[in-house]
Amino acid sequence: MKTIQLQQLTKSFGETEVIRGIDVTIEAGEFFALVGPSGCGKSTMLRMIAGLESITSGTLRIDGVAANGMKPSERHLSMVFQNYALYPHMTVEKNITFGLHTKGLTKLEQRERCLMAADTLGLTDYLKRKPRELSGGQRQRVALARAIVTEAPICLMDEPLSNLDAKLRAKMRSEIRQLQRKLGLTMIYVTHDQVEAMTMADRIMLLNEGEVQQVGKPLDLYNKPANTFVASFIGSPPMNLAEVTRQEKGWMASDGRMFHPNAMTDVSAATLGVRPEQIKPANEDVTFYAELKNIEVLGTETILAFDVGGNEWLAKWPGQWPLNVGEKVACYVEPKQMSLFDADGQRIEPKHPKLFEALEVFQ
Amino acid sequence: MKTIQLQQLTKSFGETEVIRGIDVTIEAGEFFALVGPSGCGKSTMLRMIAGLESITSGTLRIDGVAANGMKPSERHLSMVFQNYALYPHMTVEKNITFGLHTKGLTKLEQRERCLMAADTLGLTDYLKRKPRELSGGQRQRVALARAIVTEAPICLMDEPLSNLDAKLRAKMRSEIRQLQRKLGLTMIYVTHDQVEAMTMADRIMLLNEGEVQQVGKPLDLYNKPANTFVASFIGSPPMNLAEVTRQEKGWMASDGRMFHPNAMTDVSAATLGVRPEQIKPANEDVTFYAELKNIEVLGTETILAFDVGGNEWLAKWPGQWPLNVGEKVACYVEPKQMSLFDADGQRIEPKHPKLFEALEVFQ
Amino acid sequence: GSEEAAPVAATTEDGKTEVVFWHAMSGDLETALNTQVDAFNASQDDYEVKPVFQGTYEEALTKFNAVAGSEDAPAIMQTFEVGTKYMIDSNKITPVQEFIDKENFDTSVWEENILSYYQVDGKQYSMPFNSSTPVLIYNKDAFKEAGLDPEKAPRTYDELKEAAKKLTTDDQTGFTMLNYGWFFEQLVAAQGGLYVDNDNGRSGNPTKAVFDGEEGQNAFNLIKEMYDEETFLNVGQNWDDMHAAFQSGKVAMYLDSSAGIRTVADNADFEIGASYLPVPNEADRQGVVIGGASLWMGDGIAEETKEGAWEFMKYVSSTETQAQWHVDTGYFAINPDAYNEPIVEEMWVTYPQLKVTVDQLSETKPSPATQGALISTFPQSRLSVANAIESLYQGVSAEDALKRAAEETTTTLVQ
Amino acid sequence: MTIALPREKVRARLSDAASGLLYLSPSIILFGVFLVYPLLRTMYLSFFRTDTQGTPLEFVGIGHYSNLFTSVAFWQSIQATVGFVLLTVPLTILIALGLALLANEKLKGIGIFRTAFSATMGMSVAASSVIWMFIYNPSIGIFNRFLEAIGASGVQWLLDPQYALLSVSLATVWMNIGFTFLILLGGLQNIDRTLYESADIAGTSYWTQLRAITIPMLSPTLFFVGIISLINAFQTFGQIDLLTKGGPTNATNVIVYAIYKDAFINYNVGSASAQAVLLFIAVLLLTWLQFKLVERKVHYQ
Amino acid sequence: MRLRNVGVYVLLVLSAVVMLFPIAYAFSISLMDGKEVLQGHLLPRDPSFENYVGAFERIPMMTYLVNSLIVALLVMVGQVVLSSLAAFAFVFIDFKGKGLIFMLFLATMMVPWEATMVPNFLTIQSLGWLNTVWGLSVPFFALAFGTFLLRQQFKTIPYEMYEASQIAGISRFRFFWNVVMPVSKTPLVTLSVYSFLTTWNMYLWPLLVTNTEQARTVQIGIKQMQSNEVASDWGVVMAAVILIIIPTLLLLFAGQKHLQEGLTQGAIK
Ligand SMILES: Nc1ncnc2c1ncn2[C@@H]1O[C@H](COP(=O)(O)OP(=O)(O)OP(=O)(O)O)[C@@H](O)[C@H]1O
Ligand SMILES: Nc1ncnc2c1ncn2[C@@H]1O[C@H](COP(=O)(O)OP(=O)(O)OP(=O)(O)O)[C@@H](O)[C@H]1O
Ligand SMILES: [Mg+2]
Ligand SMILES: [Mg+2]
Repeated sequence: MKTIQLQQLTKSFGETEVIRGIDVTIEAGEFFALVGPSGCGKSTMLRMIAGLESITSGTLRIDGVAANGMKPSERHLSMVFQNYALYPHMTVEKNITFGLHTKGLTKLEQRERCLMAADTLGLTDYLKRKPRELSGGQRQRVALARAIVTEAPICLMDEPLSNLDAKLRAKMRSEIRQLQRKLGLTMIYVTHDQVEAMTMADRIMLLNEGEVQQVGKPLDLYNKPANTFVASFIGSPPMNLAEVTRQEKGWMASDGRMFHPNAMTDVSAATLGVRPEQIKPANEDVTFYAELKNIEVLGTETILAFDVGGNEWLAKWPGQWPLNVGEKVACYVEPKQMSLFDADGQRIEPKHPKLFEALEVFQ
Repeated sequence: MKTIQLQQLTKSFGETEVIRGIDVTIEAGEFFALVGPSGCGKSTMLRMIAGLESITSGTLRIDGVAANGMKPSERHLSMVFQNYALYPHMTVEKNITFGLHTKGLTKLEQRERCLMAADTLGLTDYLKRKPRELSGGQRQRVALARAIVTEAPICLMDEPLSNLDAKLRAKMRSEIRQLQRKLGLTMIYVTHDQVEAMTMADRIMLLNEGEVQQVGKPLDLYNKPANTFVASFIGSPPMNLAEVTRQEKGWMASDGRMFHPNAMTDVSAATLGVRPEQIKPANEDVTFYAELKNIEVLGTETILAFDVGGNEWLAKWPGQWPLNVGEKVACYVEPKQMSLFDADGQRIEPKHPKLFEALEVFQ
Repeated sequence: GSEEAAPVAATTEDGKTEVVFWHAMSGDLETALNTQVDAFNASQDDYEVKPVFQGTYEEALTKFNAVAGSEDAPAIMQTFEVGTKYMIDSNKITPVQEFIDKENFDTSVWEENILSYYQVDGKQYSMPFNSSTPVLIYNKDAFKEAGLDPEKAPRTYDELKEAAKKLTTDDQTGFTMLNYGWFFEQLVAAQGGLYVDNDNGRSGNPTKAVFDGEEGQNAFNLIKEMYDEETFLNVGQNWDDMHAAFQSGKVAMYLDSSAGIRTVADNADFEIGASYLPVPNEADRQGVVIGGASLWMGDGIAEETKEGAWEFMKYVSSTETQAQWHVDTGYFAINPDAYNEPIVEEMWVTYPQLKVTVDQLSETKPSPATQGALISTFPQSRLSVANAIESLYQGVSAEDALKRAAEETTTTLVQ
Repeated sequence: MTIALPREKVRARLSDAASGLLYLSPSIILFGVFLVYPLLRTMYLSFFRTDTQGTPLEFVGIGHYSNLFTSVAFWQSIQATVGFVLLTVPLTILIALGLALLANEKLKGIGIFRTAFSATMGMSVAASSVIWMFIYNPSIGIFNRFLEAIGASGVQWLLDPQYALLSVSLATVWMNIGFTFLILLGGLQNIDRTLYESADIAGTSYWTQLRAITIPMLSPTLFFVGIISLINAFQTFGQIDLLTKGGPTNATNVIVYAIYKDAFINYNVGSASAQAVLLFIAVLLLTWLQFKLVERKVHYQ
Repeated sequence: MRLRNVGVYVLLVLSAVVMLFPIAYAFSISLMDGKEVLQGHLLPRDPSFENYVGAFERIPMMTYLVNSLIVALLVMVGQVVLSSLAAFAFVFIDFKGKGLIFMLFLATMMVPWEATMVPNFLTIQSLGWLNTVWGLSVPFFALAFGTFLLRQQFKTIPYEMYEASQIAGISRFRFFWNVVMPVSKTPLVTLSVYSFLTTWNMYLWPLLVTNTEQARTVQIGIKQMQSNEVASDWGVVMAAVILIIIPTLLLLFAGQKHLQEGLTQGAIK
């Protein structure tokens, strides 16, 4: 069980700075997810922790010890690479067990661990194959198995499930999570899949262009996005945003629609945010009427699109709704579920946080 | 606009048969998604259509013409490779435009198309870079851009969005869909992401171990899975299943729970299936009580796990529910929403299909 | 090419007839050669001799063989002495005798000993050009140190052995001889021994190697005995290695070509002496065989070109040219009058050793033995002899080694 | 069930074959003129007795061949050849591999070392041999100077049959290292870095990585270098000619040198041709064997 | 980590010293006069560049250098083009008998050079190419070694790149020229260096097919400075050796720069 501390870590490739001063402590045994848009520096940060990429400035501490100069092997970690990095000339089995001898395992133990991992990952039939005879997902699973068998106290995974189908992915998610708990691994997990981050992580760090946007529990990021970037990044579809100005009776969007969010503030102009799943079909109270611009009926829910203050807003209604484009629908949003952001995009905390929290858990 | 016909197509690698007689016609201008578990043969099938993998037996017709012996270039298609296959020595721009001259485009037109695609895919800043200076997702986008610019009438994509974050992915989804519609492309799209398949495809084909499981509209696969494999593959979490035997009053699971599905059949033993989102918190009618084994509160919904007939069942309730493990909850499932499968796993159609269909659209 | 059309002589821009001259002279020798050619070209207006280096004698011969008879063939071809028979047999050359006869040229001005090598049945085939003989070179300083008279070099095998013994110390060996067939041939000829039968192949095609007779045995025994007594140093087959051994004081006496003396004298930081080739005590000294190379005239070339070649040959054999040649290279003058030229005399003051070589040659008694053997497979025979000498160092008896070399040579003769 | 319309397939095949041959044709034509034709001529000559000019005189059938097989010298030269090949090929590859591994490190100024290690490639055999002749010179050569300095007695490097082959081999190894090094370095640089990163994280030692990753990934290059070195070793000529001339007592008389001597010194063109043909067949067989036995173990990406 | 680097440097320096020693030795000798050479000193007492002047004086060194340069460049281009065309066919085009033809290609490497020399000379002579750069270069354009080298390297190019270009309808030749060649920079540079140097170092063939100083190359020059029978002027010979390896060393250094980057890395996922 190891903690990992990043202190003002930066990284530049030549001129371009891709990591810009990251400060965070990853607790021992924590499942820490790293999310962010493509190219924001996730892989780079992981590679710096692994010791594969030099650190431009700042200090990396593993268990309190400065580790900037440590060799990768001295850091006692395992890693799943985004491009798998399988040994093309070794069989799957050899790929998985390669390096285990350094842990002092006998051939028999190595084989046992390998078989167990292969079983977990559904690779038992492929142990004798070479990577090039495998499908994309199978390759990814081999890479995963390779990290699992080492049982190193720190585990770094770079989008380890991106090529798996939903079913296998769900299974792998819980397998990884269980394993991580059982072994008490400190896990840093890069993913672009929010469900993954949300369901698996103890904490999530959201990066953008090499800068930390928010670090926190999954629900914090979801419910209390620190800024509009987080708001629009987390959640699928993302939070709907609209510029609003303060009026006497509430906040008005550019098209005249009025909103009454539950936040008291002095600013006169702000950005209003509402999650698509928080826009409900109105029963009694109607927050606004909207003309349907588009409608997508998924198996379990329906996505409605309409226009608010010049922005396309989406609503997510459970069930399959037989509505037509052009129809007018009545929508309701609970005031407490609206977020407000100031001109810099920073969240404006509601004046009565206590109350808010109490209301947070709703049906 | 081209149709693609697969007639009894098979493919073997040495001894192992990985595609086992596929028969399907992909209509001109159709968006056809190919899904299935990892290693089921999706990429292989795509590569056969592209002419990159020889056809072991069967006939492939493009626009009615047998195409087995055609060169890839004669098939007039574009393709996004699962591993990108970028040219490492060319800049992103060159990667995208390379080959366009064969379409008789001038340098200027090439550049225009490239800029447009780059803009769509957020690559404008990277046009001068080489692939190795890009992140995983950026590379994938380059591969995508390369296929888009050719505007070939048939487009094959192998998991083109797997490395993108949710936001970008959502954006790309609609971009690809719009482009496909605008150009009237015949698109064959391999994905392991059901949401992608569900939202984008006109029709979906579900493969398993080289065999077709079901071909149909997305909602058909969701609502009327042809067999238990489809049932448990489509949907996340997948359909809950339990062995049931016919009793006088209904169908009984091994733990004695009774179900009353809306299907009339002569078989005495069957498999019952219920989608997690179709298990609802009971208001009046209670289908069954369940002791909570586990609970996961996601941002927008809560996943509950309990035991039915020895299987772990999951339920998906909208909202965030403050429940504890061990608590007993009352669940309700509409009878029409239960599916029944015979001993071979094949769907048993309800006796009154008319009625069922009418009820299909529900709130 | 067609036989009918008479070959046309190539001409230079200013209308001179071009006479291509292939040679194997490299290093300082090439410089000396070019000087002579330039002088010739400047001396008349009809011909322009173009010297072209063609690698070693072997390489040049290979190429000559490929082009002989064609228009790419040179007008003048320099070939080493052992290629004589090969050139004659090739039928692609014009014997210079033709021109001697035509002009009634008086050949008596030329050194007979040198000419005779290239005469067969009284016919002069080629024009001797660079000729050298072996001499004994010794380190006078080392002689003094060993208590020997530096002015009295050993002349017989016994004296040689004796001196070598005295000269041999921890880091100096008494004597060496390059493992090169030529030296062996010379040691045999010096005793009047023949190399092959039929008068060294001059009275008929040779059928048998006879160098394993008494004379050859003497030479082999000498080497063997001295080697076993460790007064003989094995320097292998490389001239430069041999020179290095002498110059660095590793060896006190050795056999060298007369052509090499100057450079050795220039580069040694001790005094060097030169003497005649040693002979066995009881033997009657016959002299040495002329070595080096001669100039051949091509065939199938235009008559004018041949004329040019002949003119050049005459030019290089003239007294002054030869004197210069001797001074520049250490090769013999084929025209003995040259030695009376002032530049030669001057030279002999600086390099008294050179005079020794000339004396040795002029004292040589003409006979089939000193005329040298005429066999077409001479190079191969030399290899056999070199192998035999090497096997001596490996403990094979002198008799067996020599016999095998002779047998091998005989085999090639009958083939 | 139609597997494919035969017409199309045949057309496709034909066009493939045609374009394949098109790409190969410049090479094929030049090989035909400058290698195959001379080789056929050599084969032809090997059945004849020729005059010293190399003109065939008399058909002797396999006479030259049977003579060779009974000739001591021929077997000696085979022995020398085999010895030379065994001494030079493995040593060259091993040393060059070691140097390539060293030079593959990412360090400051590594380009200088790379140039230094490949320097011998820039030297002609003639130039190198001249230098080695100096080094081996028993009187003034640096080796013996050194031996004398430490009180040992000098060695006749090139004149003692015991050492001659070894000495020539050593010089040859030096001459060939540069080239082998360059090829191996190129091979090393093509190995995907992430493989090592992954192994670094696993904590495997340098040697394990060398054995388990580098060598297998380098195997196509090693295979190539092996074949080329073997062929080159069989055809070594220059340094033999300059350093030992096949001596002492034929200890270094490798077959190519024997051929040279037979053809250009002894004017025994028939026998030389026969030896050339035998050499050709032997090397061909060996290479074919390598392809059969070794290439299977080679890993192509 | 740092300790390891020190170790590596020590090994590097040691190896470099051993590898370069003979060359340094030659350089040292080139600075000595004739007497000193034969006394077996390691370093010159009184270094002078006299010998270099001598080397230029003795033979038309400049002409030879230029000729060598032209011929070497010509052969280099010829070999690289022909070899890569052939290797491309062997790797990326499927046709019957490919394996056999490849073996035949390889077989050409086993033909002893001595056996082909004289017939080839006659061929060149009948073509009228004596004393021309064509005679010096054309017979070497086809190179089995180069074909083999490039075949090995082309085989490591991810096949998907070829597939992608096929789908895009890019012609074979364009793929060859725009993808295979640039991606294979490393082996191409290696081959170019090899071609250049081996041609630069040729001796016997240029000697055979040239008859005039205007057409000759540097190696003949070296040979011209050594002599048998008479002791060679070693200082001058070594000076010439050093002179002709300077261009080749420079070339190697320049080639290194190109070889520095591993180019196929990151090609695909
Ligand atoms: N070697 C390099 N040279 C220059 N820029 C680089 C290099 N490697 C990465 N980058 C840039 O650094 C940024 C961060 O890259 P990184 O691979 O860490 O992104 P990522 O967050 O992992 O993205 P993805 O989710 O797409 O994999 C990207 O913009 C990328 O283009
Ligand atoms: N060259 C090959 N030799 C042997 N088997 C192969 C080869 N290529 C693929 N296979 C096997 O064929 C099956 C289908 O592979 P394919 O790549 O089509 O899977 P996929 O459906 O694309 O999977 P994924 O979603 O993981 O990419 C897999 O089981 C794979 O192991
Ligand atoms: Mg990444
Ligand atoms: Mg796939």
